[in-house]
Amino acid sequence: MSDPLLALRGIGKSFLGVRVLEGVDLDVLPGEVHAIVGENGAGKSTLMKVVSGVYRPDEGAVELAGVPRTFSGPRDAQRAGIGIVHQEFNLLPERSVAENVYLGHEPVRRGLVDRKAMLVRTAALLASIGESSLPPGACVGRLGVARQQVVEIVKALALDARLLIMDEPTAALADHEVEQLYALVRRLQRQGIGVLYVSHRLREVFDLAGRITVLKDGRRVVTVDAADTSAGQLVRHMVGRELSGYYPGRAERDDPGPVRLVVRGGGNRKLRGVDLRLRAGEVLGVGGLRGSGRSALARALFGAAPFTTGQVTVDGAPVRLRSPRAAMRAGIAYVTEDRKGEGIVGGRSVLDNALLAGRAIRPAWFGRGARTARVRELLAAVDVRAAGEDQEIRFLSGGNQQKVVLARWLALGPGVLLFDEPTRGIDVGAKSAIHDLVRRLARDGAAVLMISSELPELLGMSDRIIVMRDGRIAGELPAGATEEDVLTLALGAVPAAA
Amino acid sequence: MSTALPLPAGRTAPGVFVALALTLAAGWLIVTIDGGRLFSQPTIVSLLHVAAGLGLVAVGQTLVIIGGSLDLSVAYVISLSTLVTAQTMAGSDGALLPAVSLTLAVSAAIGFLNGLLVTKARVNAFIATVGVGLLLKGFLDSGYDGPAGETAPALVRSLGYQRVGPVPVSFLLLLAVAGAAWFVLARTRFGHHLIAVGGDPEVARLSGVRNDRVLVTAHVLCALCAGLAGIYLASRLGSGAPRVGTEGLYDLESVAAVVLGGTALAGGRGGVAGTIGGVLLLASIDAIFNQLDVDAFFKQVIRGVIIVAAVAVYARRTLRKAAF
Amino acid sequence: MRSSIAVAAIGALLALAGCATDEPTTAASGSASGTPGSGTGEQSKFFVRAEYDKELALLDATATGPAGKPWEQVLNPAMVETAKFKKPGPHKVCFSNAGLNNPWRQVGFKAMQAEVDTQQSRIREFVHVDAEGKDQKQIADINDLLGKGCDALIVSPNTTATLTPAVEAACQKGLPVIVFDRGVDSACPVTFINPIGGYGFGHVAAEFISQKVKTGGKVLALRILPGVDVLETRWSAAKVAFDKAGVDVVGVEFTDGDPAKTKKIVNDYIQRYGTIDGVWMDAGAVAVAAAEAFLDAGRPVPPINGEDQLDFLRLWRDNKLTAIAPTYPTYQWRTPIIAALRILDGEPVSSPWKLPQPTITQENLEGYVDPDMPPLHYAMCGCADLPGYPQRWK
Amino acid sequence: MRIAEGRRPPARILRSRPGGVVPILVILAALLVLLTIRQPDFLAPPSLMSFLGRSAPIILLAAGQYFVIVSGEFDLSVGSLVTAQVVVAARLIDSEPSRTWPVIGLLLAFGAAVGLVNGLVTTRLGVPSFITTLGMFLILVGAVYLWSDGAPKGGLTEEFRRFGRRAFEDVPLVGRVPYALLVLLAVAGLAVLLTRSDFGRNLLAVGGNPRTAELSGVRVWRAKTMAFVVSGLAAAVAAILIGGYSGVSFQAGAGLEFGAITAVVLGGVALGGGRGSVAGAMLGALTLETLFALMNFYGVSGALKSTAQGAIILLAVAVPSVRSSSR
Repeated sequence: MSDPLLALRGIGKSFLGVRVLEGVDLDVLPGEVHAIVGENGAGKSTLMKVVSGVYRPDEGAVELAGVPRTFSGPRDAQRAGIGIVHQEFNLLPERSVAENVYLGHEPVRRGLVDRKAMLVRTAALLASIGESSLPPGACVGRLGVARQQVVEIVKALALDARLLIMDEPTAALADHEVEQLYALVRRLQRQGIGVLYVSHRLREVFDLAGRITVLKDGRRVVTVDAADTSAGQLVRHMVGRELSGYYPGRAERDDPGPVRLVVRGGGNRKLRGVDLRLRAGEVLGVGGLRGSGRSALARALFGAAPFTTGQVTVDGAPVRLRSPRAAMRAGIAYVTEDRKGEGIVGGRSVLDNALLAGRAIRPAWFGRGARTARVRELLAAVDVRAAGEDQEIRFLSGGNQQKVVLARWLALGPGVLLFDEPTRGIDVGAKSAIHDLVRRLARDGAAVLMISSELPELLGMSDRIIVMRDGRIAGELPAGATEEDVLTLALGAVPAAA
Repeated sequence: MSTALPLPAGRTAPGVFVALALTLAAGWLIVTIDGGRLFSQPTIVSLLHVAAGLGLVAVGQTLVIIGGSLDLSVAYVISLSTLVTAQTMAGSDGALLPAVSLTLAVSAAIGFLNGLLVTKARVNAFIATVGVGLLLKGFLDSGYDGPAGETAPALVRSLGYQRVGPVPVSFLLLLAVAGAAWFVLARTRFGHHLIAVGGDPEVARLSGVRNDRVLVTAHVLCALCAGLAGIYLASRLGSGAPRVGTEGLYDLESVAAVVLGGTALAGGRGGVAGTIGGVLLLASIDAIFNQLDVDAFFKQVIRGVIIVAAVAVYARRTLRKAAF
Repeated sequence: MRSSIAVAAIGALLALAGCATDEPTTAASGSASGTPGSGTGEQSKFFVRAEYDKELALLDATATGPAGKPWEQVLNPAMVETAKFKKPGPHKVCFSNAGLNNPWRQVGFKAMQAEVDTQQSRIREFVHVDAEGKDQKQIADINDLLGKGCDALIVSPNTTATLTPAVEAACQKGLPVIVFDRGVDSACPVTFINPIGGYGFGHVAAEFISQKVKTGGKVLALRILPGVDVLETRWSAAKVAFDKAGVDVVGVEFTDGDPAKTKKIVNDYIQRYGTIDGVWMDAGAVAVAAAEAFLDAGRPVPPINGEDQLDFLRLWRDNKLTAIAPTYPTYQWRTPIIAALRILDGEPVSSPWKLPQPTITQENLEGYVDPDMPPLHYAMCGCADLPGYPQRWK
Repeated sequence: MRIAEGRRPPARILRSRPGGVVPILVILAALLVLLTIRQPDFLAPPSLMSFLGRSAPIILLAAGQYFVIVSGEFDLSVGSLVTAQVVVAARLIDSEPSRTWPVIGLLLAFGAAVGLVNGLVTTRLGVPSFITTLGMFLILVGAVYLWSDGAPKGGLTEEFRRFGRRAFEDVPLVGRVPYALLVLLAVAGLAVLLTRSDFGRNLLAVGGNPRTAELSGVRVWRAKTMAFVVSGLAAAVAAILIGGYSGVSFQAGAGLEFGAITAVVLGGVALGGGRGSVAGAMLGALTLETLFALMNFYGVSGALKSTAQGAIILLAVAVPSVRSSSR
């Protein structure tokens, strides 16, 4: 066995007296994919930031190839051969691929940026990972998400990274894109690059990783060989208990509620000929690749990017969903996939965030006390955990933020709930709490539409599944469909191609 | 995934030059009908002189705005620079180099202070530079009761009044400075980093860019440009003038010229070429209205409308681009 | 620094290439000699003893010229020959104006336009360029006007020192240049027209207040802006008077011409010193506000000076103030047109052309209060005989 | 909801919360102590009352500006709006007492209309508000000079002026209560009420994250436009008080926009939006006015005042931000 590329020895870190990391040991071998899993708040992100030089550890040492190093900043860590692929892409949409790849370490000739070299080298890097179709001069803002991810990875490779940190790299990818990423990671592995892979998705972890380290409350619980463990065991390590079942039960079959929402011939710039019926009490899953029109469907139903053709009726009455307000008035609520960007107001309190929609849609001078009381009840009902209702929401974990968002919508008593990736970036424990809530809402008579890129979630939660492709509904699947069924519809071809 | 052909990162010359051409054409027509001449040599010389003064400041302002910052202290830096220049020269050609160096050093120091306040002390650029402007204002108000010093005759002769055909030397200086700034943005690491910091400071930081250093440098360069503008004005005026910067509204006008040129106030997008277009557009409007003897107040109204309208047009374009 | 070398290099290169230049050959001159003051702070560098003495002497001089037309009168005339400028009319007269950004300049400019109207037969075109208070623009404006075939150029400089080179460049083109209001540091214009000037204004007001205030009395000096030459001159003359009279100038404050700020300052001074025995101001713009500050505080208005703006004159009359209003008459705007035509006729004109500068006192106050004109109109506009009066000024 | 253990920064008391009014209160108290040392009767009722009365306009402007800034925008046009209002009022009233009330109504409508245009251009045309309101500044100044031929015409009536100039006399305990102070208290009360209303809360959300607000049913463009309208209305009320206090002048509103923005920032409101309180903004304005009075009482040379002002602003803004980011 070769010497480790990276070794962490007893890393400890505190913020304002709160211990975030304590005595973490870890090593990564050349060509190894080492996965790190743990609930949100377990300290994964902080640990990654310590490795990539953003934070300096209070205790312990970071050793690279056996030499202890102290990084003065991200730049220093990069120079030492540590690359990081961020969960939220760190790219400048206005700049070209090459400019993004070489940002911070532009090749220089006689003191000036050598643009030609930059383009040539970027092209070479892209070719080396089998992405030579991507022009290095292209403007990053006009690339799709998957290709932006490629740029992000190339950016790390351009630094001759020996160690690559990947923080939730698949968060924004659809399933077939994840396959491409796997191929890429394996290629890197063969080049002897060590990968620190952080993910919530256990399937990926088992697909890729050689070893897995579980963090909990800032400490390392265990490091195991992937081959010697199971998902159930990992989850037990992460949450300290074994989750009985991933998904709550489905609606009773013989109890189909009345039709709540009907779309006929719905279309806009991203959608064509959408016909849809959504019943009270059911969870309708929406599958498909990213960009297939899943989110566009939810946004059209919520009036954020409205249908331009077709008719929509809610509870039998025709409605025009021209704006979120119109949709809200029709009893439709939307839990966005981009929680930080458009789900919460980070600097406002938990209570303000929960009251937001009610205040917007039914502004009032009187009776506000009753409304606030109702929202407080809902916050309790969804089991938000915070230091207090005055705490700024940005200090909450993703799962708790999502619960606040849910409370906001429940305060309006919506009949139709649209969930777009409701559990993205949420740790395992909170995830099943959200699942329970979704199911409970359906049971209480709400019509639920749920988009998910995670096939087990989609299959586990849905009473029916529609699959989107190229802006159309490619087909509908009953409960009990398989992952293969979904992929077949989503890709529009026999899945063997993947 | 998007199947659209990835286009190269856009660096097209902004529409301000189209507006400039249209303005000049329409202006020429109206002035000719009115019985005047827009493109007579003295008019062009005057136009280019006005453009040179504003342009020097605006080029510097472009740099800080691209970096996502702002400098509202430039008007006072200009006034101070004319005084430092003229007083150090005291009418002697021998003191030319020391005076110019001293002026630039003083300007750079102020830019450095602005930069430190914005980066290290994390004061919003608006407040920081207004505050520094107030500091300078107090110094100018208490220290000077009128024009002071005398610019070296050699500088007055060369930078102030010399021209090549209809083009004043000062305008050539502006072109040189603008060219240098363009070069810096396009071809130096600093330039690339500055655009990155303006586009997304977090991305820049995590890519290993030393944001603070970059922004401080941008502020120093901006103040240096304002200092150059001060030297030019000293060469034009023959002495230092403690109110020339504020009278000329160089703070707000330079920001207006920059945004007219298509540089986004939020940073990360834009360029020096557009700024020169914006400066020329403002100067042309000035010249045309001068020829027509239009009321200065009416001109101000028109100016306000043009600035807002131009930015609205840019905003429409980006909105359309961003839609879906 | 690199750029400075570049500047020098470009300059040298062009000098070698022998290109065209607009630069005047005669260098500007004229630095001020100061006299130290006391109690009121250091004397301004704008204070020139000889000028001061001359202006004070002019206050007592009698004017020559048509009676009742002070804009055509001259104090201590010193005629110069202008035969070389003689030209057949009608003429094109051009005017580079420092700005129109305050009521004084507005009232004056209207008088000038009206004067042009009365001379319609002799002036074929009147070109006006407004520099909007910017030195840099005025220099460019003058340069621009030189290419327009003007027969005479009138300049009202924004700043004396900084406009001198541009005016000299204009003189060299051979056309008659007439400067008024503020001067330039050059003898090249055919004549320089203005009333007695800042020393006279500041002196008259300060003398009045010093007389009314006992020795050791507390005087507050309110000034508009620092660094404006006319206003600096007024203040430097006032300093001399106050120092001589031994009054205690408790504060020198800048108001920015903002009446609200003025009232606040005066209020705080009243509170701080209990009483203020006199208020001197370098311009009339905020005189009303200063007086109101006393009225609002329920105190008598101390001896105060203003200018010939009607709002102050009305307040003075209605509240029976102890006041004086030295003036800087707006009728001087008529004179440059008259002078330009005389010069183009080859008639001799006085250089400098010193206009009388009347002072409004308790005795002649009634003659100047006009209930029909707007509050910020200047009584000394000399415009009652001009076409369009009074509508044009309303 | 459960109040959770751990996971929160514990030393909350030590961290003066960003957007809180504590720092500005400390500065204000310090200035008042310095002032009373020099002028012991400054805090006596008659002097204090008149000080508060004359400070009312800038406090009102700061309150108006607060709404715009907290929604994530700027309003640079308020100063020119005040000037325009005063000049327009004088010309329309033209010393005719019966026109006072109609003209006051008109001024309020004018202020709201300018705010509306600012808001619509900013939100509907996507022009950054810095540019929109800078353009509006140029347009208003130009237009008002153009309309009045460069010299204000007409005159204000005593009826109009009393709001800014006169006071209730012989009030027990305090003596004299300026009308301006009453107007201030009324408007300040309204402003506080407005920030606590659903509109005010949503405005904070708009400034904090406009996309979230939009997707929660807040009409962001409308909320921001309303904020500009509020600022325009505040400018109208301020103009009525300033016109009353000091009469007609082109200088009536000069520089007030910077004063108001500075005051708001001093009061702990974040430029960029989403944070701060209207009380802080108004305290910021009061602090600024106290600073000016302090300099008058200490006899700081007229010319050096701006230096002192600049230094104090920079210190007041820089010190807390350096402290809070010391991690």
